[in-house]
Amino acid sequence: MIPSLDLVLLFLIVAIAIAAITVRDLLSAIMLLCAYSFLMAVIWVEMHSVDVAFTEAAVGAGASTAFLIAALSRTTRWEKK
Amino acid sequence: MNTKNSEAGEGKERAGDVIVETISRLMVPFIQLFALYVIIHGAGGPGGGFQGGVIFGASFVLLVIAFGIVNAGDRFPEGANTAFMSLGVYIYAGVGLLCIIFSRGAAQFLNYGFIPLTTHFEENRALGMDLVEIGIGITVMAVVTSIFFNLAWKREPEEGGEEE
Amino acid sequence: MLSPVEQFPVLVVAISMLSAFIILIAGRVNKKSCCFISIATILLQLIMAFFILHHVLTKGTIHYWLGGWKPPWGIEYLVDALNAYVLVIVLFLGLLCAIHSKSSIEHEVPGKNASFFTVYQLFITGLCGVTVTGDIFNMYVFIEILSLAAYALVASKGGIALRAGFTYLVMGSIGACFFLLGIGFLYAVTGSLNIHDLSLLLPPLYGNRVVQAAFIFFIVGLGIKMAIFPLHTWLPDAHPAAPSPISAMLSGIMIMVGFYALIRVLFTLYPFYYHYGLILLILGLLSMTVANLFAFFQKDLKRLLAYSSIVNMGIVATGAGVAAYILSTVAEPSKTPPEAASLAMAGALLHILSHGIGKAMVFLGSGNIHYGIHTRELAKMGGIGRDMPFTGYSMSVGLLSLLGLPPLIGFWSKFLIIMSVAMAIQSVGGVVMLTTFILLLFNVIYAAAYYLRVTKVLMIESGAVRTHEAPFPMVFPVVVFALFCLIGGLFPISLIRVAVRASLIILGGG
Amino acid sequence: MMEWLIEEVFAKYNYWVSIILMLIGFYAMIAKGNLIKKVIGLSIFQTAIFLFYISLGDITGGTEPIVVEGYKGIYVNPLPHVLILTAIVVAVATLAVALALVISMYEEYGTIEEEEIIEKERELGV
Amino acid sequence: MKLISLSALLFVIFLGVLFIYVAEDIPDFGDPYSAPNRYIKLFSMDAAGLEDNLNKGVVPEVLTSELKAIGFRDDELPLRVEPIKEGEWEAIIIPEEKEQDFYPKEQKYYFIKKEGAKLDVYRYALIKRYVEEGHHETEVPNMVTYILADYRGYDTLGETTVIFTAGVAVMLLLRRREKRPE
Repeated sequence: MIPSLDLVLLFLIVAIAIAAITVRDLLSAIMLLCAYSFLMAVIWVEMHSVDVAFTEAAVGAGASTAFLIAALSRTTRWEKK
Repeated sequence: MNTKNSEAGEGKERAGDVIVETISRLMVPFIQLFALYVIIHGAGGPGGGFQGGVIFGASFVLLVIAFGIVNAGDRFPEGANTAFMSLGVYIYAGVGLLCIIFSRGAAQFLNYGFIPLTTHFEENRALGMDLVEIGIGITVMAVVTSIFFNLAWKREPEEGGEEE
Repeated sequence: MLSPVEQFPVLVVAISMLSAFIILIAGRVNKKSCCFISIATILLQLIMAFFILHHVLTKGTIHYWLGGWKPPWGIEYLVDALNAYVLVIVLFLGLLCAIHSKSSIEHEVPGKNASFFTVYQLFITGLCGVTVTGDIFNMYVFIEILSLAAYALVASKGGIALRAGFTYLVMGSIGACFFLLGIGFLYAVTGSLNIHDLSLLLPPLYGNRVVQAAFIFFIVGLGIKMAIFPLHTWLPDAHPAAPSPISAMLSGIMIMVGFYALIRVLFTLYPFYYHYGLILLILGLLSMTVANLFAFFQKDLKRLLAYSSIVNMGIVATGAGVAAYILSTVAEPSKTPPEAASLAMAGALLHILSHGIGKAMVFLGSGNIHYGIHTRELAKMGGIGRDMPFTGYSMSVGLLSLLGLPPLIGFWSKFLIIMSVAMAIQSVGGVVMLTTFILLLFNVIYAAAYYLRVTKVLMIESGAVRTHEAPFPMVFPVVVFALFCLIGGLFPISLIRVAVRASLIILGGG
Repeated sequence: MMEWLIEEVFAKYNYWVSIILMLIGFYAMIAKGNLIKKVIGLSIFQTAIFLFYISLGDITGGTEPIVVEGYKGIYVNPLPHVLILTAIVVAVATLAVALALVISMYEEYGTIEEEEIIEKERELGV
Repeated sequence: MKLISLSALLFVIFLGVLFIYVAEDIPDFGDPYSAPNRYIKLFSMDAAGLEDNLNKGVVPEVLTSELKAIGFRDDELPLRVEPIKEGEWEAIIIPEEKEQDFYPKEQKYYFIKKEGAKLDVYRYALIKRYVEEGHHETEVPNMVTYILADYRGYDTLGETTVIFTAGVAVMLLLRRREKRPE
């Protein structure tokens, strides 16, 4: 792995995770989760685990997001405070 | 599927967008081809049954997004979906049981070497693995599609009850 | 050449899986066939499990290498007396609850025959898988199968069950994640996943902080699954909300399988100087006392029984804790554990059986009552035993067995644990054993109060709406359980012998 | 202190990031009242554990675990990858069941806030 | 709401303290010699008089008895030793008769290294066989695939069952049938 690139990605991922749980618009939260998964996949490619990265990109960023949005379309979009 | 619209998921009223529909109609076969490639190529490179299955399922999700869930759901009958769901795992567990049967009880479950596909023990293993990957692919494809349809589609009570 | 019986451990799981997939398709063709396939499969599995138990007791442990790979590399099924014993209980309860589901599902979860029985069969698959496996990651996978099935089954009734199911899902997922993290920590320092292999590689690393943290994660993770005191909060909601055969399975055996996984992991991987004996003992006594206090004031029958499950979980954990505590005080580990330790463990294992049968029966009985008068409130059940004689008398037998009345099976397990504590007071001494003894006695007597109250309401008081006996498939399991309580209580020697064999295995003397 | 920072924090930054993510997810699972947020927290928690596993298997200077004839160097450890593939599937399965529960709850109570659901249950008298 | 946030924060702090406590002993990431990536140390023994035997390929009595005392099964005891280079040896086990046909006839299992006057005995991690022998045993180049589908195939069967369970569970939860049979 390349430490500097790794560090940047990891900082980004922590920021995205915090944003995903604090933002009140659930659709944004889901999209942030999608970005989180995708960045995680990038980190894993960097750690030479191509298969897991492939799976995470297909499942975490693809299927899970689709499921979450499908669920959102049948419930409500805004989190109440 | 439009999340702002509280009645999303019905999709009947929405006029189809020509560009979206045409492009997705064009794209779906390629996505499916790529999914098959990923399943088959899992032995030699990154990929495998699970990833391929998810991509295959994603192609149906694309259909749903483009055509609205009712139209897409009609093209993908529930019965076939259920059958596919089970079929994949049958292939997997069946291959495992075949190993016991073919070796007359000498071998263990999932010991693919005993399936008499070729003469070489090791090649049998490789082929057994391919079979298994196909099984995983089929199951995952069917399950992802089925979960997505069930989550996204609000069925009318009478309609939903008939199938089971 | 493997003997046919040696193939059985994997077949028990594989047949169950295949049958689950058949049920889903068969349900589309004919809805009635689902439960028959399920019952037939579980019966077949039960017969296999008896063969396995017989083989294990006469010929010794079964090692089965999946895929033909030798243990550290592949996955191994390791079936000894303990596994086989738990497996038989799982399938016995599973069979009778499946028979009960045949009628009660029509009543409680209408119109979902196929998917219900599929998930039920997968639930049984998960239970069997956890029970027979010898690989720690494989155990995680099967725990997930069984938990996912359990979440869905709990919530299948709709309404209030949904939130209970969701709470259960969140807590259960935290537990599973902690378990996974514990496995990861162990893997980080040893590079192995087989439980037996880990037990060989771990001893030089016992001072390592990673191993200690893994220990904490195992206790917390599996503690959530088995609902021990501070982690029990999901249980009083989830168990009453589920359909009654599922409550019976969850209360009767699922938390006990969590307990089985915990003792399998802890007693094999960690030495006794970790003092988890004391931890288990404290947790067990706490959950017993606290849950008893709650249980006494419940007005809802199923909720009362759910709290009583936590009480019994506490008794089992106390038994295991006493065994581990005694072993940790022994100066030199010898080949055979002290008698008191093996008796305490045997008592805990026998309690798995007696509590499983008693609790499953009472839950099924409460399902019958709900079928009759559509209520779960204790106050409206006065004298229901007169209208539903089979259910009423069987439930009384079950309640008395849970209470620990002498000729019934529940007596022997409690007796073994209390006797072993008394023996430990003599041999080990100390204030811990004395406190344990007092608290145990107090709890047993205190629990008797509300069991007797329920029995009194069911059989003696009056005030219930007139009704009639539930259909045959719902009465049959209850009566069989009651008969088993009686027979097992009158001839307990062989059962105790099996439990002692199993306890010797887990304590390292077998 | 400085030494500890250099030895334990900077040398193992993967471990620390995965722990921070785990704690974020764990917090969201317990503290957030919104059910979808709980599910998101669960996802973050699980993925953080996966990151921990994958970091375990990484080897500096290793390559992807795909056999190339004649390659003499080292490959990274493929076993954690396999375990994580299985765990990812478990994660998505849990997610699907959780979402199904959330949807049925919305249809039952008309809200996905846990407090409101509890309140409505109390109104119904259970 | 406040209370639950506070208690969640407490849990998180507790967990964080636990992780900080652990950090010291976590193996370094990227280390090719760590336990999961290469080998784990079992014990060390006196080197005196053993080196010649090891160089000749004879298994010393002490080694076998020590391994037995740890609890290794009989088929995990070394039968031969091979020197790699000065001060490093590999001990090899030979599996039992019954699987002679289909498995590698020999397997590198223990690693012995000289450290001063002591001999350190290590056991190779699982990865040794997966990486070195797996390709010959299964004829598939992708390591993840052959471990997933063959060595740990049963996990994968479980995994497929998990996703199947999820599918059926979603069906069970979301397909309501309104009309009751009564």
